[in-house]
Amino acid sequence: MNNPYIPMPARIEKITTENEARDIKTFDFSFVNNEDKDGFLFLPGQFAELSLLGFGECPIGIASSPTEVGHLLFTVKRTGFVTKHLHRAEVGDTIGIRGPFGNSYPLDLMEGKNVLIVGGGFAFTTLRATTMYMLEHNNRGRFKELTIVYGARSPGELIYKQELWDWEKSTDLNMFITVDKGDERWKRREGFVPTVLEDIAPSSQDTVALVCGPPVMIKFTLPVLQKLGFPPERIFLSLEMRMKCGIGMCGRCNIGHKYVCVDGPVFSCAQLDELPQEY
Amino acid sequence: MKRVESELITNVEELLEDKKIGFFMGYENGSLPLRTSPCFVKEKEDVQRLVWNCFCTNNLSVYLVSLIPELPAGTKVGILCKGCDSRSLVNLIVEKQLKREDVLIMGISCSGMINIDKLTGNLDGGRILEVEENEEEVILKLDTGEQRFSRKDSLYESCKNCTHPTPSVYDILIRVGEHAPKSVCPDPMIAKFRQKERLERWQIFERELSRCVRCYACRNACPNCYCKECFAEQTKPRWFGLSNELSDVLFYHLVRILHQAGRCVDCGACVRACPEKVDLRLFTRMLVDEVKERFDYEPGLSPNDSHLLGVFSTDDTQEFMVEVD
Amino acid sequence: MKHESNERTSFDKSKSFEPKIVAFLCNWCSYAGADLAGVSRFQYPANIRIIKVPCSGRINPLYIVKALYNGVDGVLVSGCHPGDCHYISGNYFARRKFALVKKFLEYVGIESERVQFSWVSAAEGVRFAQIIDKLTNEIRKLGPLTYFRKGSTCKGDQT
Amino acid sequence: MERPMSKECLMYKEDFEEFLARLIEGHSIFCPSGEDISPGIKKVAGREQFALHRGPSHFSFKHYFLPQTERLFSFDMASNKIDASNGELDDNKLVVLIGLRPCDAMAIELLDQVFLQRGPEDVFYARRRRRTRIISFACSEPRTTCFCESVGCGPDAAASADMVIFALKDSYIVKTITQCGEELLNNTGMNLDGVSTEKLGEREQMINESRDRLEKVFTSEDLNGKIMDFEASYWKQICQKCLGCGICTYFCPTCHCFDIVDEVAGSKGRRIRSWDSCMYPLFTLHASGHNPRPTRKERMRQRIMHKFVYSMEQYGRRFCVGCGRCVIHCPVNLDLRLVIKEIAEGK
Repeated sequence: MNNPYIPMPARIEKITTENEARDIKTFDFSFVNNEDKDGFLFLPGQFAELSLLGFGECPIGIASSPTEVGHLLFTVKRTGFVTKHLHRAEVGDTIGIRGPFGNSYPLDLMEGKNVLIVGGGFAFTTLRATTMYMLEHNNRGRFKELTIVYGARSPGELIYKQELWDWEKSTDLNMFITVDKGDERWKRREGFVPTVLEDIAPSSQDTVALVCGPPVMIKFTLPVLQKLGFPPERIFLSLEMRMKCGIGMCGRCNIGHKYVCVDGPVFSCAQLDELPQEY
Repeated sequence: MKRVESELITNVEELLEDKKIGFFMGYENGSLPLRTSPCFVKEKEDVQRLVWNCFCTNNLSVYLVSLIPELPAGTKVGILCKGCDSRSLVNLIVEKQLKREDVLIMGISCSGMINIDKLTGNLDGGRILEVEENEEEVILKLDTGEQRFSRKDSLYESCKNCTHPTPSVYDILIRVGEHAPKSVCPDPMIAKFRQKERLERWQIFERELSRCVRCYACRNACPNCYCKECFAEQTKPRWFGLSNELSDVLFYHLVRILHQAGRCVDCGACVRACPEKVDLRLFTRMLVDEVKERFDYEPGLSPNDSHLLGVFSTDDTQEFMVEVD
Repeated sequence: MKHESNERTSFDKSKSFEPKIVAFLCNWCSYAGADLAGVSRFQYPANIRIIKVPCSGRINPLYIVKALYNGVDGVLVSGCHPGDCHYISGNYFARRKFALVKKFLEYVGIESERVQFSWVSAAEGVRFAQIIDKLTNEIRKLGPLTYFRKGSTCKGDQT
Repeated sequence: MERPMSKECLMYKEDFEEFLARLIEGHSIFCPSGEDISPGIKKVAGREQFALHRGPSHFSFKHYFLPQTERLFSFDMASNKIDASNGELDDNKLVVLIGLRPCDAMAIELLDQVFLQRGPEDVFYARRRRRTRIISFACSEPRTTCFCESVGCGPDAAASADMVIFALKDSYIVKTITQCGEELLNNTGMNLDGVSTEKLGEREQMINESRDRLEKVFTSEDLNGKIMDFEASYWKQICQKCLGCGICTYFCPTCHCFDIVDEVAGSKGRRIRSWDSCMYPLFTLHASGHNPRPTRKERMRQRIMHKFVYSMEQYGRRFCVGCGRCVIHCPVNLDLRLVIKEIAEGK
């Protein structure tokens, strides 16, 4: 009976600061013990609890795809007590990881369909994992057309910039990047994600939509998707809740009878409509 | 008590009729014998639920600070206030949490609340059918007979040492009995505790609070504890640990009681709310006596008092300062 | 405080108990008094850890209890003499608060020498050193404050 | 714990004394302390310390299995080492909890669902639960606040008990429920005779008597019929007088929510798990400041919906055993039974 609360040690291999405000960093981990590495099998959309001894734990989405061997990326914004101290960690420090927890995006449902990804701000982490998973050469064939609409408040706030530019050039997917307000060097599209989505108007025919972003973006994106004809059971949201145990016991992350850490974080709009609107 | 109840009900009906108050806060019969429960009366037909007896123990002014902002502007709240409740209410006005015109105070001169534990000591299975009370006695009618208790010695400690049974500030006053305010006699229990040895005092403090399960009922029942974010719930920084280890529990109680210095009116709501029967009054009452003796100040007597720790005087005594000869 | 004097006192620490004392010094008077004591080489025990605060009025009883909870054996709060306060009335308000805090902590059973208050002006370097000396001896006699420190009473750790 | 054919035998007063004495030798025994203060349960050293009390004990037995504070592991921040050795228990003797009422026994059965059956097994809970045997006493004199019948429990419910004892006037009927219960009885080596029909009748009568004393507040059909309406307006009115303290959740035998926090002294520290309550503001406060349950109305609604609606979908069981502790200890006498009745009548 191993104690589910003991974190697995992992070394920080690389830290990249993602935005100009320097409060979003991506950490690249490698497990110290190999059996942890082999045991950590996850799918895009899942999350893990990052544990700093002496400060606590925080639930963060896994930003890398299982296909990126040798990399385990977590993108963390400095907001709370634990994330503040995580941002003080340097390369070579060891922190703890517990997980993987929660369910992944519905890869089987997405099989053989078009996929529309709508992301906003720094919530693009698990969506990046899904994109990398789908772009992987022997996975790409399983999915039809891939459209990504990703936006942030300002050009500086865009994360994974290098990969965004590469995806824009690649023919495997059509990438739309927007910012709420550009600056003088910004040549691409400007405008809120929901309005950009409306202009592009991807067909909802045989398409699954994955949405993840700040609550205000979701509030305005859902009506657009409905207008485009997406049925609730083919729109998927990844929710954020205060979590402590991650294994459905500490009782705090429930929406109705569903626990976000065990039955989520990915829910279809159909499921969410049945649950009480308390999230 | 029936006269008082009918007077109370007619008053409230009048107030509700000519829209003087939005709604009225009083007491209704609880679901358990010997218990009452706060009740919020809006419509006329609910007014019949209002009661008055020697078990109306909750301090209703604890609801005011969170309730009034939610009401439409200009609605007045009627509140039934015993002597101590009205002092808590006035203290809230002094601390600018409440405006006098938002509240219509229906004062009731109180003859002391009965401590239920002293009545239910030896019921051994008997079910309470009915309760009667008069000036000297409280009579319990059980299915296994009758039990009489003298009123004076089954009062709560805070009611035994009550200094202001009649509200000092009110709009309407219902007289229950002649109770002139007495001067603050230092509570004999506190005086006795002071004589004890230092170590014994600490051990009593530790033993008394070792039962605390940190449910925070003492804080949530106290009208003075209205902070939006209590120090006990701050996470940046977290002042003390979450375990029920004795040092965490003592930290919480020490600081909470210190926050009552010059504000506590000794209504006893914290002692009544505690499920573990911790006698917090042994510590909170000390500050009440200290403040009276040192600064001759009693909180909550008039809305235009100034707050004890909000003012100073140049000739405050400072005998406790370190002096070097 | 010269560096080597620190070495000397910490050397004989292993023999006798050396109390840890936190001193909240008001920036305008007491801290300047402490500075004067140091500049003029007045010797006083190195047990105090000085925390500079804008005024003695800034001290919330929460900080005093937090210091004792974190394992400190004594707390001193020192400010300007009444009347000299840079903020005119900071120490007057503080005086009322300290009177009640001191009486309450004493009443509850914490030795009264553990939490002390004093007025030290910027010119009283000598007096500051004497106060610290007196304070440290008193607390050294009392021994460590073990009954309130975090982790001292482990009721919570049931297996 | 499979349930073989239960064996019933009769014990007279002296047999019962002997039975207890033998139990105390072989096992470490805990029973309700009977005082009205926490911890509410105590270790029984001698026969005289065990006494039967009316109705459920002051504090539930939850905190024997799920202590208010529990060390998950210790660590040293300097060396980043984790020490998870939770130290062997004081002695590997079997622990026997005796004197529980059926409602507390059922509460432990519900906690088993959370910590053993649903997700990954909780190591700490499982370790204690596996070495504990439960002897519950049928309830002969329920309190005015008891309503176990209305939520599917009863004065003679077995639930998680290994052995149920019916205390009659001058004798006891011992009924073993599980295999472990039977072993427990056999280990004491008492050879007891069967139960005469006359004694069975006496037991029936005692149980029916205590059933009549139980207040019929609402029937379980009431609950099923009236699925609690999340958007209903009565929630605001019901929760108006709630003070938002944590008494009802800490005293409830089935409330199991906990918080995980690190405590550090110098470079050494420990990660602890301590009770938490959905009635507290920090329970669901996000780091961004958003709180899905900002006011007491949402929190009270969550507490009641979880126990009566959500738990039906998660575990197929109601998470209330009708012990009445939340009714007794509420400072404003906010009675859960009246709340349920009002909701059931669709007020």
